Amino acid sequence: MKNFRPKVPGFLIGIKIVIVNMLKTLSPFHSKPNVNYPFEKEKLAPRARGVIALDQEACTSCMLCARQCPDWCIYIEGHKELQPPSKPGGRQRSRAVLDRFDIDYALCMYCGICVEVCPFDALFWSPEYEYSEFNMGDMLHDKERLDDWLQTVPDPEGLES
Amino acid sequence: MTEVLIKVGLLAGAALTGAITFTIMDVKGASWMQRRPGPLHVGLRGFIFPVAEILKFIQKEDIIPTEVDRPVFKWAPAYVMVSCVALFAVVPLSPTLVVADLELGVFFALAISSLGTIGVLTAGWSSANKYSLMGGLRAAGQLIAYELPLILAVVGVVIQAETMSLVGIVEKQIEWGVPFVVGGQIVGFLIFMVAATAEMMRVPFDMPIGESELTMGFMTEYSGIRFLIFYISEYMNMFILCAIASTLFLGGYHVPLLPTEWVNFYGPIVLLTKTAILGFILVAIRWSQPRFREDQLQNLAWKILIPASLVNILVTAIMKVGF
Amino acid sequence: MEDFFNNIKESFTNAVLEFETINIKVDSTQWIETHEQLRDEFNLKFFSWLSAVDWDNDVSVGEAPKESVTPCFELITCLSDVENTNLITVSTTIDKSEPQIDSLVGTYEGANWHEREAYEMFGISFANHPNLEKLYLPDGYEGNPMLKSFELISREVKPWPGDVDVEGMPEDSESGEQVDG
Amino acid sequence: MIVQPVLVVAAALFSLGIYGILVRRNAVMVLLSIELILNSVNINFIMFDTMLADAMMQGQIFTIFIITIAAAEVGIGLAIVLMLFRNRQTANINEFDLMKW
Amino acid sequence: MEIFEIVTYFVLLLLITTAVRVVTTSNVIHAAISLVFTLALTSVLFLLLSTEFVALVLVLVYIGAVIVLFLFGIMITRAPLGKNAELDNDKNKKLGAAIAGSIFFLFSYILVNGFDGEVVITSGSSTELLGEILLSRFVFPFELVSFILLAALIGGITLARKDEALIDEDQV
Amino acid sequence: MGVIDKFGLPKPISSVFNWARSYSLWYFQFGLACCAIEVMAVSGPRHDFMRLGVIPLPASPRQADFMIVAGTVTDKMAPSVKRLYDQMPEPKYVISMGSCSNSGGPYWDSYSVTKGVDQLIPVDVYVPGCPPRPEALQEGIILLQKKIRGEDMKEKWSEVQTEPI
Amino acid sequence: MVNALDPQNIKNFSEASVSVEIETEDMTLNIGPQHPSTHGVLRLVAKVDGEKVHDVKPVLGYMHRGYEKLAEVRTYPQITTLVNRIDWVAGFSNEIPFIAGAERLMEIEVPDRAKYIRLILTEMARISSHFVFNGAYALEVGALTPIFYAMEDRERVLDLIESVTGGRFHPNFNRIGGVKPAAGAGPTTKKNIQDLPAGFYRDTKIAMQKVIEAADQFQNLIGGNEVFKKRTKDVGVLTPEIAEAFGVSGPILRASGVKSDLRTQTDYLPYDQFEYEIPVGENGDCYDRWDVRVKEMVESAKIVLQAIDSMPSGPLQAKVPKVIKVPKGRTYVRAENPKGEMGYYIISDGGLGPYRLKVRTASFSNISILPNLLEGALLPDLIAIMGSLDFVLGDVDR
Amino acid sequence: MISYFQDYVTIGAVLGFGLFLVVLLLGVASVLRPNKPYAEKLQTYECGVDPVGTGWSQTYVRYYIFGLLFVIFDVEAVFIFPWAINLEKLGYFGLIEMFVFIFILLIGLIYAIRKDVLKWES
Ligand code: SF4
Ligand code: SF4
Ligand code: SF4
Repeated sequence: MKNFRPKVPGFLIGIKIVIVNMLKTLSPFHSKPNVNYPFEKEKLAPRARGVIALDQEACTSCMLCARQCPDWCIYIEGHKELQPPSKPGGRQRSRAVLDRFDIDYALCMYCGICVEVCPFDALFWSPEYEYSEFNMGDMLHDKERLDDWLQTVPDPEGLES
Repeated sequence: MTEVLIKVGLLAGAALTGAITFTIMDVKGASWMQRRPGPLHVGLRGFIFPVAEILKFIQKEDIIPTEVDRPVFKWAPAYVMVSCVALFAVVPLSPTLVVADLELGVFFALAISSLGTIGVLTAGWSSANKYSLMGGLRAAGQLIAYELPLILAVVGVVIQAETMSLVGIVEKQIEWGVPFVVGGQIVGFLIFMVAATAEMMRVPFDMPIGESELTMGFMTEYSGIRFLIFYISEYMNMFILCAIASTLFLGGYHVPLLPTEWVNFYGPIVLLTKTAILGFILVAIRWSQPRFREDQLQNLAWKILIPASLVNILVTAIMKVGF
Repeated sequence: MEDFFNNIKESFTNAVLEFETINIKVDSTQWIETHEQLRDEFNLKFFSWLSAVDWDNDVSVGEAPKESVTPCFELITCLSDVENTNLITVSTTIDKSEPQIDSLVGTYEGANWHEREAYEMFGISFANHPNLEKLYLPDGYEGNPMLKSFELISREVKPWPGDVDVEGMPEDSESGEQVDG
Repeated sequence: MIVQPVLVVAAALFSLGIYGILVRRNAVMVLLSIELILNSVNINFIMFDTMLADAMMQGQIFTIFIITIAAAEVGIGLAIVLMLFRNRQTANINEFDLMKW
Repeated sequence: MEIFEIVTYFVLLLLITTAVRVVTTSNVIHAAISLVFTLALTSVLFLLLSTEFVALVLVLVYIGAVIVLFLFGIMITRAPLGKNAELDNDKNKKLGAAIAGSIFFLFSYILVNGFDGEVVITSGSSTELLGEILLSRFVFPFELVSFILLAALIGGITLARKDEALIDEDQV
Repeated sequence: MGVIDKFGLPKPISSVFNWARSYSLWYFQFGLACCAIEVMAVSGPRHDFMRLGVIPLPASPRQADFMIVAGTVTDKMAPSVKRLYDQMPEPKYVISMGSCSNSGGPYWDSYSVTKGVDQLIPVDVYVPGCPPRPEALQEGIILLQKKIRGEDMKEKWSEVQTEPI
Repeated sequence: MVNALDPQNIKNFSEASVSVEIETEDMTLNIGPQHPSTHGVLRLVAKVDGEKVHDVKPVLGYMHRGYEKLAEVRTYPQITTLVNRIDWVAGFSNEIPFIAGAERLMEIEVPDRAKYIRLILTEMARISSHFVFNGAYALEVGALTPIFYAMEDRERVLDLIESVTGGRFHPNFNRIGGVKPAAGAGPTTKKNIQDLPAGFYRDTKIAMQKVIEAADQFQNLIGGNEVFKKRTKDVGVLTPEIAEAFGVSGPILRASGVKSDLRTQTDYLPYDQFEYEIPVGENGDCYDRWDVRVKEMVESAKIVLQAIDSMPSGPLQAKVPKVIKVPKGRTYVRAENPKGEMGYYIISDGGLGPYRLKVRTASFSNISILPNLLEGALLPDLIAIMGSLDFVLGDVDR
Repeated sequence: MISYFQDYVTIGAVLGFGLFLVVLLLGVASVLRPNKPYAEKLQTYECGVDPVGTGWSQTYVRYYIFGLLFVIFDVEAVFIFPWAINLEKLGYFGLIEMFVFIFILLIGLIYAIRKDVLKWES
């Protein structure tokens, strides 16, 4: 009878677990998992794929992203313009100007292919997510709106070696 | 007559507050047990959410499907609600603060509480829905199976108290100095609580509603206000059964050592505290247990609880007569 | 794998091992017998899947095969052995005009749903199947979606946004075998 | 408490029960009508008990026994109906040709 | 007591109405529910007659148990939802009404002529006394009841059970 | 009875009712695809949409107030979605969650996927994402609550919906 | 005396007399497509008599999205992102066999570090999938709380996956020849981040410790519960023979006592470097299926911990052409997914996308035994059995 | 009014209150709620598909047996209560009586259990 331990019925252990968890939730000394959303926000990983931001300046309307997109949800229109030479006496350069750059977020599958294939670093992921809409049409972000997202793109984080 | 009205008014307040308090306790308690804050934004740190619920349900459309048996379908919730409310009449908050101290108090309570079965069964049947029908049958089968242990568990108390009046029972416990649960009715108390949980159709005895099996059981077709009536009655039932259990077994409005002269003052508080504690235990059980299977449930009732309560009666009787 | 392949090779001379997958090509008349033999002699009791391929030079979406093929259905099953790592695929070809073959349900019960799927997607009918019905698509759906001739309407009606060319692209960035990485 | 109206009502219940037994075709309904009859008997017993102020409470005790027996009767009665239903797929008494059965 | 009488008449009236519904409604479940009301009102009548224990027994046993049994029975015998034209035996209707009517008049005549008077209720009848009498003077019927119940239980189970139970019974 | 449809309610009272409706949103347990897992995550401890008054109790449409179309609506499922929506009692709301239910999403060219649930039922709030982050869904819910609080009961009630879209 | 309970006698008797058990016009009960316990939109048409289930017919297709057709019109990188969504509770592990197949056809050797990262994330996906199972299964047998604990701990794992891949459960992280985190972060730098984020090792260790604790909590909260045991023990027993004939794989097969685990049997990832056990059940009942998964969670956590400790350094990408064209050939690659064997049969024609891609999913085969398991069960058992198969509709219907 | 009636009048009032509560809720709701029925809305719910067969068909005989058992034991309880409050007076005689009574009914329960009517899988 040395190591006699009465066997506690399993259902009592269950009750104990829930009550302990309740006390943990109520106690101010325990960390809580909750995030009270509209008032406090979770810090998202910088890599999180929330929304795509467009750097209008960098985009050359090369169409690569629109072609690789599996959902065909990037719409680009542009035309070419002659630019004055950057330094006097230099060659006149032609430059593509974006007329339209729309991403249809109602269709986008957030795969990141467009960001990845862009050869000019014009597209970025930003961990923003607050763009729910009442109307379907508003889900199509035009280039101004996409450009606004650029402000929210986080700085790169450190890496593990 | 005015006295009657005052009492009924008080009771109305008690019934609704009790039900609402238990709703809050259940939802908030569950949230905390699940490491969540629970309703929060509705106001007052979320504690007034039942108000929003009730106001919301009042504005909901009340759908009466074409297939149903209209009169039966419409009035089934009323049976459940009325049988719950009537139970409130006999519970004494203190020796004087009792709506009706019937000589047959316990017996009345048991008789009335069996009325709800009809409401549930007809609700399930008249909905013309398979889930409802199965839920209704399960509910009825369960309610009747656990009605018996409930009745038989009370008999032990009646034997000890030699009366069926609830005030009389509490007085007897005061006379004894200890509640009956200590004075030999521990088995009876456990049986009563198990049976009461089953009567409330709460986990682990919630097959009639069995969300993951029968969607909402016998309430599947009910919407809007009629659903609310079922919903409130569930909590009222929980409140009142806990109150009856604390009266019968835990000494009611009195705790040992407190002076009996003051019982009219502290009585209600004591009773409500006991009720709340029992309610909290039920909440903890609800959120930690899986549910039984229908046959296991019936086996528990017929093979364990009923024989056990019969034995309990006989033992109590022998003690009573023999000593 | 190698040992097993050699074993198989003894019974099925035309077995090939490419890309770590053993394939046996059998005649469609041998379909059931082959499977029974594999199950009983080689202990391949685990029925992994059954499917079909529509070989056709005419495709309405996607890429056409590079080299011309004879139009036919190729039926493939995959069997394996749970305890060891042996895995084998068995394939047969059936004619497109009259796509019919014996059902495997008697040999491997698990083939039931797979055959229904093939029936629905390709229109191949399986003789002696207990319950050859549609599996996935709603009642009243016409056509066999997996046929190469089946059109994807959305792709037809929606213009490809990549089609609009911005005139005068600054660079030709799609330059062959550029290495990434 | 006036005695006569109660007794008349009891008589009315009784005859309604008889009517039900004669007219209803569904076996369960016949049982329901029997309950009405028993109920009218109960009313009579209790009425007389109160009226006579019997010290032995025979009226009440009889009523309790009647209720008890009625419960047993319903149990058996319904079981028979179920058994007939099982064989005939109907609860309609006209179709219970007992001689043949 | 004026109000008391009004209440009594009211209860009696309702009692008759619901009882009539029991035998006339064309829906089985409605009939059962009407019977619930008939019984509930009977129980109220018993309360008015001061026999509270019997009144509560009526509620507990009849409404709480027997009606539930009825509902089960009705559901098992496939009561159709809604009206059921098949429910009544039309050709018996007139005959039945005649017989029932004559019984009613006969009984009422006898009862009304035979009994008269007024009862004044002064207090509820004592349950304690009832119990004492039941268990002393009526001991024999009391024990007999248990046998009847046992018989009913076994009989009911045997009848409602499927056949293995039946053969079992036959051969034991 | 149609009292509200005709006469409406005075502003203060109706705003109380609007408040009640916005904080007692019973969510119809109805998941379709991957997004449904995110709905589960939102009900989990970290995000807990019960804070917002969303109660994930009813499994039957009869008690539900709003429905989150969370995931791919296939052509086979579409009639069911429509029917379940129909069976919900007024006033009811719909949140379309994720690209799939917004417009077909990754399966926009598939032969068996409905391109957008708004072809079947009226949608109140569209939540973008594939899957939308739990927070994004919460934002959708908050938008819905705002919308409900700004509603006029008379208008909402008399939106005749005998034949939704 | 004749034995009355002899079935023969009963039969004779019932033939002799007309009476049989009440002729049951079986009730046809639709469970699904919208039903809280069908994990989405499976529909079961059950013939029930009272509570007893006589016959079950699963109706699939409510989540059929035509993967195999879509794969024919997409390129390899586009398919990678699409296949995430097959088994959506373990998105990452869907990519592995597909990528492995393409790599095999292209004969590319993946760098070690990439393999390790793949392995870690696969195991994390397995853990998160089992968390969902645990919670959902408890919910199905009526315990309402465990799912919240599961969700809490699962969030932690998902955070880790997200911090590496950028997606919570649709990572699109594998590339042919290695792995590649979501590009992004900072307009100021060249954007292709190529490695694990700082602090990943530390966080992973904490999270895995939590997983082990959580598994322990589940064992106490659910596994030890008498009611749960009553509900699941000896319910829905599956024998290995039936399982094999139907192609049932994964934890369900292991619960039936077959020690079959593709992680050790094939070499799609370097599992042979680690020490772990393969939990195997005895009876093949619902309880074993539950138990095996809980234990597997712990083993996965152990594998991750070991992998973190022995993580090699080096590049994450092998050299691959910019435009991916897979040479002609065909291969079948399978992997051990949380639900069982998942495989892709790729027939390549040398183009940008496969000529034909057959997706073999575990759940499809796993639930095809449902009618077998359910014969004669009670209705609550139906739910318990269905839940214990842990299927995901996307994995069934594709 | 004698106290006996007083009590029951109160109980009646309480029952009336319960009914009043129900009617009140229903009444208020009927004024406030929208009411827009149409055919699909009023269709029986069946997990989102067309209802198959009739919803109220056959049920288990088993429930009937439970009902029967319940009725019998309920009746027993009716006899136990008057006994219980009189136990002191009745003494050993009452005890034995009740023993016999309960014993006989227990036989019934044991019979039911032995006959496996409580078992579900057959
Ligand atoms: S993330 Fe994918 S789907 Fe969305 S726009 Fe970019 S490529 Fe298209
Ligand atoms: S790939 Fe980059 S540069 Fe080219 S169009 Fe897209 S965003 Fe602009
Ligand atoms: S939107 Fe994306 S995550 Fe949501 S269901 Fe569709 S594919 Fe899944």
